[in-house]
Amino acid sequence: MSGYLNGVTLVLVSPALAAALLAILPNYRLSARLNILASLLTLLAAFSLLAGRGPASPYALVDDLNIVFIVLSTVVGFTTSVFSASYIGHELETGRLTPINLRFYHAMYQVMMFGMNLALIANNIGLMWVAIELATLATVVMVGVYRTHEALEAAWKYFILASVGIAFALFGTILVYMAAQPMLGEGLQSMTWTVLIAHVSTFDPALLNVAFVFLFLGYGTKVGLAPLHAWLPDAHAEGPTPISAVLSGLLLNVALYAILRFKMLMTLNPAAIAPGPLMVTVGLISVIFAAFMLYRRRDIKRLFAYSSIEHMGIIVFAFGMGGPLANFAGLLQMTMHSLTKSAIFFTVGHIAQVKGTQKISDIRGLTESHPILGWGLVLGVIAIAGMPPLGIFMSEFLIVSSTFAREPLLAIALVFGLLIAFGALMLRLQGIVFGEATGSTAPSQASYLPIFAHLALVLAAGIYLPPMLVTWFQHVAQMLG
Amino acid sequence: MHNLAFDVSHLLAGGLVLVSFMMLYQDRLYALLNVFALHAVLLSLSVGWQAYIQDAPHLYVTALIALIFKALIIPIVLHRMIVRLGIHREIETTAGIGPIMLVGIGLVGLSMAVMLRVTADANLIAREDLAFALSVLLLGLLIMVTRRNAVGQVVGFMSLENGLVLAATGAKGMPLVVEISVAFSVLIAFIVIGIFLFRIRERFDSVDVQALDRFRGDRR
Amino acid sequence: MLLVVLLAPLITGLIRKMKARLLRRQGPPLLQPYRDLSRLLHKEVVLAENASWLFRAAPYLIFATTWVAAALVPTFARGLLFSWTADLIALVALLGSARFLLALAGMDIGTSFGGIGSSREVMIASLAEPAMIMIIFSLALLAGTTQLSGIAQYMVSPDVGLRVTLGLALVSLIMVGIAENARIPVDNPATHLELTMVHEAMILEYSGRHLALIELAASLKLLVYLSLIVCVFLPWGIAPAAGAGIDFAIGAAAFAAKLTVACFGLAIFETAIAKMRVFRVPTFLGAALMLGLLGALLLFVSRGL
Amino acid sequence: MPVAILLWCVLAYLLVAAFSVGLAKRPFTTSVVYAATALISVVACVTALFCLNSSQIATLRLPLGLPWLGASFHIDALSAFFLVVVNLGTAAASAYALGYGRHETSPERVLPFFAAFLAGMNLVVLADDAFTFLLAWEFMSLTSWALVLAHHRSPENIRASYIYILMASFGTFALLLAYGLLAGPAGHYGFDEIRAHHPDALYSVLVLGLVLIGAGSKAGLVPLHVWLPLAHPAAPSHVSALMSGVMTKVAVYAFIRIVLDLLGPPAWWWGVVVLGLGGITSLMGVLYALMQHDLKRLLAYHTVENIGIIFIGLGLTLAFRANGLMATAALALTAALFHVFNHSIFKSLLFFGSGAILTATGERDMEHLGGLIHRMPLTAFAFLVGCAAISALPPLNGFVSEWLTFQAILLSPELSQWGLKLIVPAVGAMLALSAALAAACFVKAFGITFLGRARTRAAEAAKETDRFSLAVMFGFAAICLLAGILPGFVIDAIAPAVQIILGGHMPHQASVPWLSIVPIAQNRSSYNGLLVFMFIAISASMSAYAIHVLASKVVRRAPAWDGGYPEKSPLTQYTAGSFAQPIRRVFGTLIFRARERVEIPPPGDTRPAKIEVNLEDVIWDVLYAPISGSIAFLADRLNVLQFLTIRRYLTLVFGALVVLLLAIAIWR
Repeated sequence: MSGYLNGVTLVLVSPALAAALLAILPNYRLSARLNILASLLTLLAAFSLLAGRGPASPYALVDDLNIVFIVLSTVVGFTTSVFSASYIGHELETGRLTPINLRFYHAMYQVMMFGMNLALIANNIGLMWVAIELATLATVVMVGVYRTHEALEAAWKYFILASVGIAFALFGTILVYMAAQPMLGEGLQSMTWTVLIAHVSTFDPALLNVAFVFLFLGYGTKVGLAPLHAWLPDAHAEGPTPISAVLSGLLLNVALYAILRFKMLMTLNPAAIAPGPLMVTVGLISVIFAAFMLYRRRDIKRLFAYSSIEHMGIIVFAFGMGGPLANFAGLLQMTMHSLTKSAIFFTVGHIAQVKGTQKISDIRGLTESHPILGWGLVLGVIAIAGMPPLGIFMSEFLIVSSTFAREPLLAIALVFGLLIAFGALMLRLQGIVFGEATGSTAPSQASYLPIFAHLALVLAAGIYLPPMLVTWFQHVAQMLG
Repeated sequence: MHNLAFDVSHLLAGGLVLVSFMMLYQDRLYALLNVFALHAVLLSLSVGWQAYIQDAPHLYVTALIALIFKALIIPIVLHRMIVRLGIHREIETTAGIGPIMLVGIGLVGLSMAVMLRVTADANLIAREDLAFALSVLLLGLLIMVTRRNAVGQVVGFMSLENGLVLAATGAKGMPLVVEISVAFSVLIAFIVIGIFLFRIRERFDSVDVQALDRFRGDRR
Repeated sequence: MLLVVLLAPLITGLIRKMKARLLRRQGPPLLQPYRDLSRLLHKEVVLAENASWLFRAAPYLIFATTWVAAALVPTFARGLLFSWTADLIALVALLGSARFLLALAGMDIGTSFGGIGSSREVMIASLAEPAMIMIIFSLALLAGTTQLSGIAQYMVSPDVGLRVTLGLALVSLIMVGIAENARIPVDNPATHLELTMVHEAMILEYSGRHLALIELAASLKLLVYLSLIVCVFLPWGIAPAAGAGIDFAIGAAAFAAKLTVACFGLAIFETAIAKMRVFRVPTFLGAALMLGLLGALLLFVSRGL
Repeated sequence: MPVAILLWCVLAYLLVAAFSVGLAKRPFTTSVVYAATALISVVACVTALFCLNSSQIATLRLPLGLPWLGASFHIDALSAFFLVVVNLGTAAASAYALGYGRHETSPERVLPFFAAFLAGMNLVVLADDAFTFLLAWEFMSLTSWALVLAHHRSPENIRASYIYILMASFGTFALLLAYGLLAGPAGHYGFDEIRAHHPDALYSVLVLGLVLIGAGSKAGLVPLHVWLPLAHPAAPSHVSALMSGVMTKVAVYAFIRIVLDLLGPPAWWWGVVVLGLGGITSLMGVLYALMQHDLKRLLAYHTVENIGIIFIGLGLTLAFRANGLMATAALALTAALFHVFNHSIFKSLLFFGSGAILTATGERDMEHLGGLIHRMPLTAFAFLVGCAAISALPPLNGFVSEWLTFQAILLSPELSQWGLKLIVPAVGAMLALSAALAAACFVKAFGITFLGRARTRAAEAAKETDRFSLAVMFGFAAICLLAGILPGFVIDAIAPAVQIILGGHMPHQASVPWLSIVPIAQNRSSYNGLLVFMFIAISASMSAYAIHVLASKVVRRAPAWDGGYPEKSPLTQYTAGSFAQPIRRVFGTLIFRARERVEIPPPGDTRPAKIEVNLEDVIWDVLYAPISGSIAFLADRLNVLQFLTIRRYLTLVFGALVVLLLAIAIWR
C-alpha cells in the first residue's frame, strides 16, 4: 500500500512542487537543472510504479493500460527537459526569450507534466477531464511564449479550438455520469472508472452513444484528428521546439488515452454503438488528409506536425480495428511514434537554430554541413516513414497485414495514405539533407544524447522486443478488446 | 409538487433556449452583451431551482457563481473592452439572420431527436434539461461560428458553457468537482482571453479575428 | 570439312558465271575466286594506323566460326560424326557470332564507311536472326528435334507430305538466306557505292590475307545456306548414316546437282530483281519473320497443317 | 549449422558497417572494409555451395523480430543457389572495389551502406517468415537507396534515388499485402504455416498480382522498371554491378519463393500473364537500351531485358506445372535459374568494365569515348567477353541459357490450353528478336566505346585500370567461358533447387558422353559447348597456321583508306546515335514516337548541319506522369485547408459534431 502511495504521489507531487519552485526561481540555469531533476524524479517514481502498484482508490488507479502511458510520458518528459536545457540557452542568446519568459516557461512545463500525469492516473472521469484541461491550458500559454505575431495567432487558434474541445469533453463526461447515475446512484462512485467498467453493461445505451460522440470530438480535438486538427500544425510550428516535442510525444497520447478508456466503456455495453467504425473512418481521413498536406509544407516543424496527425490517424485506425494484433500494433505504433517524433523535433530544433530558419527551402545539404544532425534527421524520418529495421515498421506491418486479411479495402486505403505520406516525407528529407550545403556551417552546441537515446530505443524495438514488454502489451491489447 | 418542479425547470430551460435564439438574432455588440447577461440570469435561476428541488445546497453556489460572474462581471468587462477598443460598430454576422435562425431551429430539433432516444428510466427532468442543454450548447457553437468578431465569439463560447452548466446541474447529485471545474475553466478561459485581447490590441488595433488570421501557417 | 572449304569458292564462281551469262556477258572463269584468293594471300597486308588487335584477330575467328557452322550442315550424307555437338539454333548462333565479330571489326578503324556497314548489318541481322529461329521452330516442331541430321532424316521419311508450314518456312528461309549473304536485293556484293553497300562497307579496310579469309568465310556462309536449303527441302538422294560407298557417291552427285540448281535459281533471281533501298529491307525481312512466325503458330495450333 | 554460419556472416557484415561508420574518413579504412566484405562473402559463398550439394533443409529461429513468432531462417537448395549467386557477386564487387574504391571521393557515404546492403541481400534469401523477409527486403532497398545517393550533389541522382525509394516501398507494400493474404487474419507469418494452408482461388490470384508488382518492381518488369535505369547508373559502379547483377536476382528469388513455393498450385493462365510480361519486358528493355548513349544506363536497360528472359522461363515453368508436365517445367525452371546465374556474372562484369572506363576517363557518355581498346586493352578484352556472353553467342554461357529456354519453348505444343498455344510462339519470337537486338546493341556499345578513334581528350588520356579490377574482370570472363563450355555441371548444380520447387529435375548431365547437355533426349536436341569451343579454337589455329605457311607475312601500316576519302577528324566517325539510327527507324517510331529533324544549311552557309532526334518515353507519359500530376493537384486543392480562418475551422468542428449527432439520431 505504502509503496504504491509513494509512487503515485511522487509522480504527481514532484512536478507540482517543481512548478511552484520554478515559478519563483530567477536564475534560468539553475531552473533548467531543477527542471531536469524534477523530471528525472518523476521518471523514477513512474518506474517504481512498475515494481509495485496497488489497489485502486476512488481517485487514483494504476493498471496495465495507463502505466504504459505514464512511463512513456515521464520518459519523454525527462529527455525533453534535457533537450530544452540545451535549447533555451541559444534562445536566450538570440533574444527570442527573456529570463522572465523562461521562468514562466519552466513553471508551465512542470504544470503540464503534472496535468498529464494526473490525467493518466486519475480513476475519476471528472478528475481526468480537469487534468487534461490543465495540461492543455499550460501548453496554450507556452505556445504563445514567443509573443511573436505568429506565435500569438497560433496560440489563439489553439486556445479557441481547445476550449471548444474542453466543452465537448465536459458535456460528454456529464452524459456518462447521467447514464451511470440511475444504476450506481448519486455521487463519486458513478464517476469512478473501476465502478463504471464493472456496471457499464446496464447503462442506457442511447445516452452512452451521445456521450461518446462528444467525448470523441472533445478529446479528438486534442489528438489532432482531421477535421479537428487545425490547431495542431501551427501550435507545433510556432511554439518552442521542446513544446512541439512534448505536444506530439505526450499530449496527443494523453488525449488518446482518454478516448481509449471511453472506447472500452462503449465496447462493454452491447446495446451501444460500436465505436470501431467511427474511429476507423476518422483515422483513415486523418491519414490520407495529412499525407496530402505534407506535400505543400514550407515550414519544417509544420511538416512534422502534419506527420503527427498522420500517425495519430494510423493509431486510431488500429485501435478502431481492434483485435489482439491490431491493438498490440496500435500500442507499439503509439510508443514508437512518441519516441521517434520527439527525437525528430529535437533534431529539427537544433537544425533550425544552426540554420537560423525553419523554411525547408533554405536548408540544404545538411549531411555536408552538419553530419550528425543530418544523419540524425535521416534516421528519424526513415523511422517515422516506417522503414526497417526501426520500430514503426513492425507496427505498420502488423496493422496493414492483419487488416488486409479482414478488410482488404480498408487496408488498401491505409496503404495508399501511407505511400502518399512516404513520398512527401522522402521528398522533403532528400531536399533538406542532401545536395549542395547552404546556410551557416557553424557547429551546433546541440545535446545529441536525447536524440540518439530515443532513436536507439526505436531501433532496438524494431529488432527485438523484450518478452516482458510483449506480454504486458498483449495483456493491454486484451483489455482493449 | 413534482409536476410543478417539472414545469418550472422546463420553463427556465426553455427560456434559456429562447434567449440563445435572441443572441443568435442580435447583431449589435452591446445588445448581444445585454442579452447574454439575461441568459446568465436565467441560467442561475434554473440552477437555483434545481438546487431547490434536488435540495442540493452546493448548487446554490453554482447559481451564485453564474449570477455574479456571467451576469455581471463579464458583460461589464466586455463593455469596457469594447469601449476601450472603440468597436461599437455593428458586428456583421457572416450569413443572413434568416438562414442562421433556420439552422438554429434545425439544431434544436436535432438535439431533441437525439435526446428523446434516452430510455424513460432516466428521470424526466433530467431528460428535458439535457435536451435543452444540448440545444443551448449547439446554439452557442452556432453563435461562435457565425460571428466575425472576437467579442462575439467569446460571448458565444460563454453561452456554450451555460449550456454545460445547465446539463451539469440537471444531472442529479453530480459531485462538486464538476461545478468547480466549470467555474475554473470559465475563469481561466476568461483570464487567458483577457491576456490575449490585450496582446492583440497592442499588436493590431482591433480584436477582429480576421486581423489575427492575416498570418495563417505557411504563407502562400 | 576441308571439302566444304574447297567447294565454297566454286559456288561463288559458279553464280558469278551464271549471272554473267544471263546478262549475255562472258563472265569470269569458274575458278576466278580461287585465283583472287591466292593473289590476296600473297599480297602484303595494309593495316590502318589505329587498327587494334581485334581487327587482326577477327578474320581468323570469323573464318573459324563460319567453318564450324558449315561443318555441322549435312551436305550429302546424314549422321555427320559431330552433328550432335550443336543443333540448328547453335548453328545460327555461330553465324551470329561471326557477324558480331565482323561488325566490330568494321567499326575498329573508326571510318564512317565501317560505321555504315556495321549499323546496317546489325539492323538486318536483328530481323533475319529471329526469322531464322522461327523457321527452326517450324522445322523442329515438325521433326520433333532441332538436330539438323534428324530433321533431314524426317524430311526424307514418307510421313512428311505437303504442308503449308513447310512452304512458309522455305520461302522465309530463302529470304533470310538472301539477306544474310548480302545478295541482291538486300545488298549488292559487286558494288562499292556507299549508299547501297552493307557487307562490303564493313570489310573496306581489310586487305591481303585478312581479306582473303573474310571472302572465303563469306562464300562458306553462302554454301552453308544453300546446303541448308537443299538438305532440308530437297533431301532426296542424301546418303543414310550407315551407307555403303555407293550411297555416298549417289549422295555426292545428287548434292552437286542440287547445288547447281540452287545456284541457277539464285542467279536468275538476282538478275531479275533490282536492289532495294536500305530502309525497305526491314519490311522485306519483317515479312520473312512474319512468315516464319505464322508457320510456327500453325504448328502450335494444329499438327495437321 | 550452415544457417548459423551464414547468420554470423550477416552479423559480420553489419559489424563491418558499424566499424566503417566511425572510421570511414581514414585512408586505410576503405581497403580494410572491402577486404573484410570480400572475405565474408567468400565464406558465405562456400557455405552456400556446401548446402547446395547436400540438399537438406536447415532452419534456425532467433528470438528477434516479431515477438511471438521470432525470426526464423532457413536454407534449402533454392535459397542456397541464390546465396551462391549473391555472394559470388558480392565477393567480386568487394574485390573489385579494393581498386575502384580508392577513387571514391566520399567513402563515408559508401562503405557503411555497402556492407549493410550485402547483409540485407543475404537476409532476404535466408528469411523463413514474412516479417523477417520484408524487413530484410526493405532494409536492402533502404541501404541501396543510400548508396544511390552516395554522389548526392547532382540533382539527377537525387531524383533517381527518390523515384527508386518510392517504387521500392510501393513494391514492399504490395508484398506486405500479399503476405497479409497468405498469413490470414490470425497472422500465420511463418513460411511453413503458409505452405500448410493455401488461400482460395480469388485470393491466390490477388497474391499473384501483388507479387508481380512487388517482386517485379524490384526486378524491373516493364512497366515497373522506370526507377532502374535511373538508379543503377547513379550508384558507384561496383554498387551498380550489385544492384543490377544481384539485387534483381533477389527479386527473382522472391517471386519464385512466393509464387512457386508458398502459393498453391498455379492456374494455367498465370503462365500466360507471366510469359506476356516477360516477353514485353525483354523486348522493351533491349529497345530502350538501343536508344541510350550513356554506357551504364544502357547496361541497366539490358538488365531489364534479361529479367524479361528470366520471367519467360518462369512463365513457362508455371504453364508446364499447371499442366502437370513436371519434366518440362524442370527444364524451363533450370533455364531460368541458369540465366539468373549467367546474368549475375556477365552484367557484373560489364558494370565493372564501365566502372574502369569511368575512373579512366570520367565519362559515362559513349559519345565522348572511343578508341579505348588501344589505351586499356585488357579491360577491352574482358568487356568484349562480357558483351559476347550477354549477346548469347556460343560458346559462352549466355547462349546456353537462352538455348535451354528455346528448348523449353519447343516443347510447349504439349500444352493443352489455346491461350498458351498462341502466346508461347509469339513470346519465342520476342525472345529471338530481343536476343538479336541485344547483339546489335552490344556491337554498338563495344564498338563506340572501345573501337574507332578517341572522340575526346579524356578518352585519349585514358589509362589501363588497376590490378584488382582487372583480376576480378578476368575471373568473371573466365566463368563466362567455363559456364559456357561446361554447362552440364552448372545444370547439375541447379538440379537440387529445381527438385525442391517442382519435385523433379532435368536428367543428370555430367554423365553424358563428351560433357554435352541433353535436355530431353539425345536424338531430340543436344549442345556441346566444349566441342564447339574446341572446334573453333582448332580451326582458327589451323587456318592461322595455314595462312602463315602459305601467305606473306608482310604488314604495312598506312592511314585508313576509307574508300578513298580519308578524314582526319574523329568527328566523322559513326556515333552511338547514328549507329542506332536504322534500328530506331525500324522500331523506334512505333514505340518511342521517335522523330528526327534534319536541317542542312544551304550551300555557302557556314552553320553546321544539325540533326536532332527526340524520343518520348511512352510508358512514363502514360502511366507515371498522370499519377504524379493528380497527386500534385490534390495536394494543391487540399492545401487550401491550411489557410482558413479560425471561424472556418470552428465550422468544421461544428459540422463534424452535427454530422455525428445526425448519425446517432438516424441510427437504429
